[in-house]
Amino acid sequence: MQVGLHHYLVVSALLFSLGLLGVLARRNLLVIYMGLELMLNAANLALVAFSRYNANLNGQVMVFFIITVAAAEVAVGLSLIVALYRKRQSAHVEDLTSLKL
Amino acid sequence: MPALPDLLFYAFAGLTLLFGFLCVANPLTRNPVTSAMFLVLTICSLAGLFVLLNAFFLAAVQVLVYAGAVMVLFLFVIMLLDLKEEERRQLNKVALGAGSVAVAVIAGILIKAVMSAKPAAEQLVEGTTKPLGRILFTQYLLPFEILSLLLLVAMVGVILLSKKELK
Amino acid sequence: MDAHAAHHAVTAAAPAFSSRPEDIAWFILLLPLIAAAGITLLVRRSNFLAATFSLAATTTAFILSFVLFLTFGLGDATAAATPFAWLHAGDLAVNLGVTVDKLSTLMLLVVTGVSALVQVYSLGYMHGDRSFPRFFVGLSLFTFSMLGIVLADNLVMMFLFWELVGVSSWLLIGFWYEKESAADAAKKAFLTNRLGDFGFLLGIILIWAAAGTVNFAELSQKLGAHPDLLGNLSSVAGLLVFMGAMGKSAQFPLHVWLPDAMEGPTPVSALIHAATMVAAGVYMLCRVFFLYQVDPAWPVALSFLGSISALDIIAALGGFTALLAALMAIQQNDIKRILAYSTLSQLGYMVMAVGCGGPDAAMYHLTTHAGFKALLFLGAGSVIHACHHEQDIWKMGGLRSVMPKTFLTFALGTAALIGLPPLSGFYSKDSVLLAALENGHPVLFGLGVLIAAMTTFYMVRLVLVAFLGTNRSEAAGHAHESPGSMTWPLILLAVPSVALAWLPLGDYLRHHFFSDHAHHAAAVSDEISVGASLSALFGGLNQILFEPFNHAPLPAVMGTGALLIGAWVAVTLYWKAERDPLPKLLGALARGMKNRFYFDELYEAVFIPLHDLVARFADGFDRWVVSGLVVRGVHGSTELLGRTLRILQSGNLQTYTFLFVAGVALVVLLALK
Amino acid sequence: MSSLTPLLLTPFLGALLVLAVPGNYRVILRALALLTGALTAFQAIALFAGFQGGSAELQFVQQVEWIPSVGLSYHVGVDGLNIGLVLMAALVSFAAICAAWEIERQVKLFYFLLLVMTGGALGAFISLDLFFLYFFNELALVPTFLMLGLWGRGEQKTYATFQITLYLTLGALVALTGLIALYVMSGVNSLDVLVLKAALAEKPLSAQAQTLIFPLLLLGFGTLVGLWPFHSWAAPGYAAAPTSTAMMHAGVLKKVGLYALIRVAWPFMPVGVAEWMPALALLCLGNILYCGWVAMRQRDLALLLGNSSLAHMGFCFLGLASVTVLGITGVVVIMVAHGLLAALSFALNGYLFNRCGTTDMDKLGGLLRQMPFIGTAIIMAFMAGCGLPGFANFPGELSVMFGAWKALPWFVVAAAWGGLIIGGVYMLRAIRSVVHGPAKAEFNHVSDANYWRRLPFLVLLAALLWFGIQPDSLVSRIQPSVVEIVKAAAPAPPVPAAPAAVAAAH
Repeated sequence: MQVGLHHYLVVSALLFSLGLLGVLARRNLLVIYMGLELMLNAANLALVAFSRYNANLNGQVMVFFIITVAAAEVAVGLSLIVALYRKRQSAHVEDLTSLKL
Repeated sequence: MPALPDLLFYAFAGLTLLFGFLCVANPLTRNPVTSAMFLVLTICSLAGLFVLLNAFFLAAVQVLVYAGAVMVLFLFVIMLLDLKEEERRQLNKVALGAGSVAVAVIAGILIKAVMSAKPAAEQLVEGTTKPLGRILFTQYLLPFEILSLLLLVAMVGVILLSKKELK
Repeated sequence: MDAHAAHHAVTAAAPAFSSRPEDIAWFILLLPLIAAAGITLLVRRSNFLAATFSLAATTTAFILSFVLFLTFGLGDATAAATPFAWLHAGDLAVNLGVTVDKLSTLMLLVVTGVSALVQVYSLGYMHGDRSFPRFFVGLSLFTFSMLGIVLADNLVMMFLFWELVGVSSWLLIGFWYEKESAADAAKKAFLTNRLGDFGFLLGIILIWAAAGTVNFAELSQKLGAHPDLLGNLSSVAGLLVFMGAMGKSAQFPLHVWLPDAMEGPTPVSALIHAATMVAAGVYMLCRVFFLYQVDPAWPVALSFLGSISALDIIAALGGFTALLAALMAIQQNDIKRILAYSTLSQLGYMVMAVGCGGPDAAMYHLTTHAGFKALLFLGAGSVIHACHHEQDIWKMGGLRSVMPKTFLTFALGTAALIGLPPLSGFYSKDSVLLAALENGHPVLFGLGVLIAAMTTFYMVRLVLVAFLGTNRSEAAGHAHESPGSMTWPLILLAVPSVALAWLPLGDYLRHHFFSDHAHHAAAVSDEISVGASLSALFGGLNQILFEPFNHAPLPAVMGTGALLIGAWVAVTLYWKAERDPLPKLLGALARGMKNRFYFDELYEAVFIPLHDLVARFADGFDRWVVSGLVVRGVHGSTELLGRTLRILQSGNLQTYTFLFVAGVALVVLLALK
Repeated sequence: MSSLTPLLLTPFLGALLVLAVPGNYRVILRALALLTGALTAFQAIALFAGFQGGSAELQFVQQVEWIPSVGLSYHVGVDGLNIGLVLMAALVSFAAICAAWEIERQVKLFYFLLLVMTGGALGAFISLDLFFLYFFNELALVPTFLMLGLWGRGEQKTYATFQITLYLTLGALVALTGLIALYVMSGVNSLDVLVLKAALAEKPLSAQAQTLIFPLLLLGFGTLVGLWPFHSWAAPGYAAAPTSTAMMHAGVLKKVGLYALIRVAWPFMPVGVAEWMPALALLCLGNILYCGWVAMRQRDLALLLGNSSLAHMGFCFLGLASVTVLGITGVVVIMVAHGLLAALSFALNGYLFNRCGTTDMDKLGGLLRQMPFIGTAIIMAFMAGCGLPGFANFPGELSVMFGAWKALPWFVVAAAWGGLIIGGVYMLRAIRSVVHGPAKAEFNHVSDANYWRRLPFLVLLAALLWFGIQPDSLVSRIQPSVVEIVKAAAPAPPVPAAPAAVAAAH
């Protein structure tokens, strides 16, 4: 069977799920963050694949933007984690329950 | 015997998923540094997939920005914070189980969605630098400029956040 | 179309005064109101100006009433002054209009006359009271309300002023509101009246629903044309309307407010008991007498009443009230209360007369009674004033010599009340008895005679104990004659008490009610006019004085006989008596009489707690069930749910993510279907 | 030529100006608020005087398109149904601003909220687009809750605030559901009353839709009015509210629900009316008798007044249930009259609380000697409350009872009992225990209202007396519009009263 759009999308879906698994199962904020990055990349893959198979470059432009924004986001997110760690001496989600009523 | 690109696809896809899995759920260690390293590998494999999709420019950017810049940042932070603790903690089995089930369900649903969609008309497009650059600097000029502003803002924000004493 | 018609009526009824003589009725009506408003707004602080305003208004009203009486009362014309549109909505059209006829002009004279005299009297009686101007406001307001009832040309307007009389009586009875008893009495009077008004209002609605109008003239015309207009509700409607009269004229079982109303200042008692409030009920019955002239008809549920008409029930109730009140009066010791029960009894008499089909007799008695009862009350007030607010007759005695004017006029009033010929009371009482006899109510006739005897008994007792003999208390010893402002009204009122009936008043009223009746045609065949009255007064005095004996000897003789017997018994028992001999003689009966047969206690023990119980239940229900169980229940269960849901809010980021993912999965799943 | 938009804008402009004044200039704030109130009142009086009676036409109409795609437009106008209410709302607002002298904390915010409330109430009455009606009503309700919470009094304050907020919000929500259902099912893509009227005259709602939407509107708007058994927010709420708020809510805002019912539910859903009339008649007895009895048991004047106000609302529902010209005209008269009366009563109650420190009737007594003016006003107000002729309530209640007689005779008997007897009992008890009786030593210091503070009472009393003596000046304006409503609400067999009316005409 010829590799087509579906194949890429399935890979993208699986990668997304792996990222989600990281977010759900891991306790370390940094690893959770990595899981998020994986999910973003999964989306990127889907976009590029769509772009490729729909003869439309807009998807790739979008991915370009996403990568840029993700870079900025990672920088801000990590600095937040650092700030949080300074305050709480922990980067562990179970220690961060101030959302509780 | 499948064609080479197909073989390459299966190889990169397999690697991507494998590294991805090892990144988030390495059964041997829970050291974040290991995770970060596997993340780099995942991203590189992904770049391979991008190449297969003829998105050469993006593949390059992916490696440069993600594997280069972002990962260095991650590693810096990991080194900055003394993150040994998680290894000492017990894994929450319930969370892991529930998480896995949820992920499986989501994956199932997504794949089902992908499969149930009609295959699109296969017109192929080349994602080389030139056409991408053209569209980026004509049609998407304004978002592009705004993006630069965003990066500036992020930079200022990060500096502010990382300062020890907030005034 | 409906609205158009109503709109048309509004424009048609726009006030446009012509200079028609009947329009001065409006001035008569409004003068007291203007006085009341003027005193309240302008001269609240000046005793002198307040009294002047009020008196000037009432006196002018009296003079205008006299003009009206000469124009319309003595003529044959009935006129309706220009009406004002008051309320035109849907199929209800209410105008404020006045009826000027024999009945209303006579009543105008009575009301304004007595009111003016009472006000003069109040100048003396209320002298020094710190709310002197307020008193005159009350009197003026009361006069205004009463005039409204007298002049009203439709049921709704009458009801309107009916309520106003209720509230002005409340104001006056509760004049000394700082006295608990006065404030309570005022409340009781108002509420008891309200019970009557309840029936009255329903009666009005019932009549309107069937006849489509509330105007007296139209109603009477329609009922004349279609006697079955009210269908099988005619008697019920009649009784409901009568309920209004029961309240105002204090008929059993709504009589309890009247004796308590003695808590008001004595001039108020005089006004209420003589010319205004209590007279309103009887006057109203006479005004709507046409309602009762249809054949009795009852709805199915009440069909067992058969051919008993509303009038029969009214007559029976009136007679019963008269008897009951007379019995109660016999054992009272408070001078004002004796008079109060006497009023009750006389009102029963009048209502009985209406019930027997003699509205003319009722009005006749009402008119004469207004004169002598006002006189008696003012006399009593004079005594009370002189005795430093002592009201117990057993603590008086011997007042004859120190208060000659008061005694003389009081004695004249008493003589008129007990029906001593040839004083006015004799003739009016005689006409009531005659009405009972002529219209086939022999039992009521007998009752009437009995009550006449009892009336004589308790009034003679009153005079003997209070005025004759020797003084039994210090207060009575220091008594002295009241000032001129108080004695002059007494003297002026003594005149009609004695001589009112020498005018051909009976014929005048008979002419109003039965002008088309063959039976009475002869009596009114000669033209009634000022000239005729004068000639009757001087020329045919002899004939007029003894007319009852010639015309219908039985009631006249029986009435006089009852008078003699009553007087004889009273004199035997109370001549120079130091204590009341009756309680010993009658035992439990006397105690019952003294305690008003325990009606107040009964009401207080049964009806008021019953209503309170319902209210208590409603309040409890509201407090415990509606706002307790239901509202707090909803509140509680919501809070419980909230507390349950709160457990989910663990604060754990990943739990939230998990739920979020589950939600997304659900949405995607739904979207795929 | 007077116009509605300036009338509506005046209070909002005043509110903005109040915001611009610094909070410690209390005299200026008060003067500004009073000026705004007076201006509004004068405009409303001019409007009322300029209104042409005898016609069902909408007058002073102004319309500006807003969102054409969903059929929204700013559309204002008055006819018989709301002209009296506009006048009443303006007068009550003025009186409420006058009565706000008792507020000592955060005066600026209070006047701001009060003026917003005024504007909201006026807007709700004059809006012909149901969206705006709803919007303005909510705009006026929100300040109510805030004022209750911030300036309320008594121990029950917090609970009362919660209760009133939840009840009224829920009620409004249910009503909104009904309105949306109406919007969807009518299929005209508009909530404009005139558009709906025209469309529904062509193609009425299906019977099923009517029987479904009607109870939503009835219960939703009914809750805003205090329809039994959704009434228990009212008395404690008014008892806890600051004087001006109680005046505004009991007097004006409560009427919006009734007004909306007459405007929307009755003419657009004749089948629904017919279907639900027996239930409504029963519920209105809950108001008249039950709330009357509850009022009899109250020892606190404010609670008594709150319950008596509910009892009066029962008469409105009775009139509505009758679906006759006479009955509904009476309802509108009562709405105007009761607005004035409730404001007056609560103003007096507030004055007593302020001066005597309590409204417990067991503690008060003999106040007529100390406060002749306030005492007299109390007597007049309470007498008006038990239906004394001469005050505007009397013609209203009379019309309702006459109008309802043919359809619901036994209910009228009960209503007459409730109005004349129960009303008389509790009102007289109140007068007896507050102003009558021996003067009490602890109230020796209390003083009567000075000339300035008499103003609100005088304004309200004058209006009550005017409409009581001249009800036709109100009725002739109201009636033509009511005729239209009844024509729409009871179409097929005409008003049951019609044969008798014809007979009467001959």
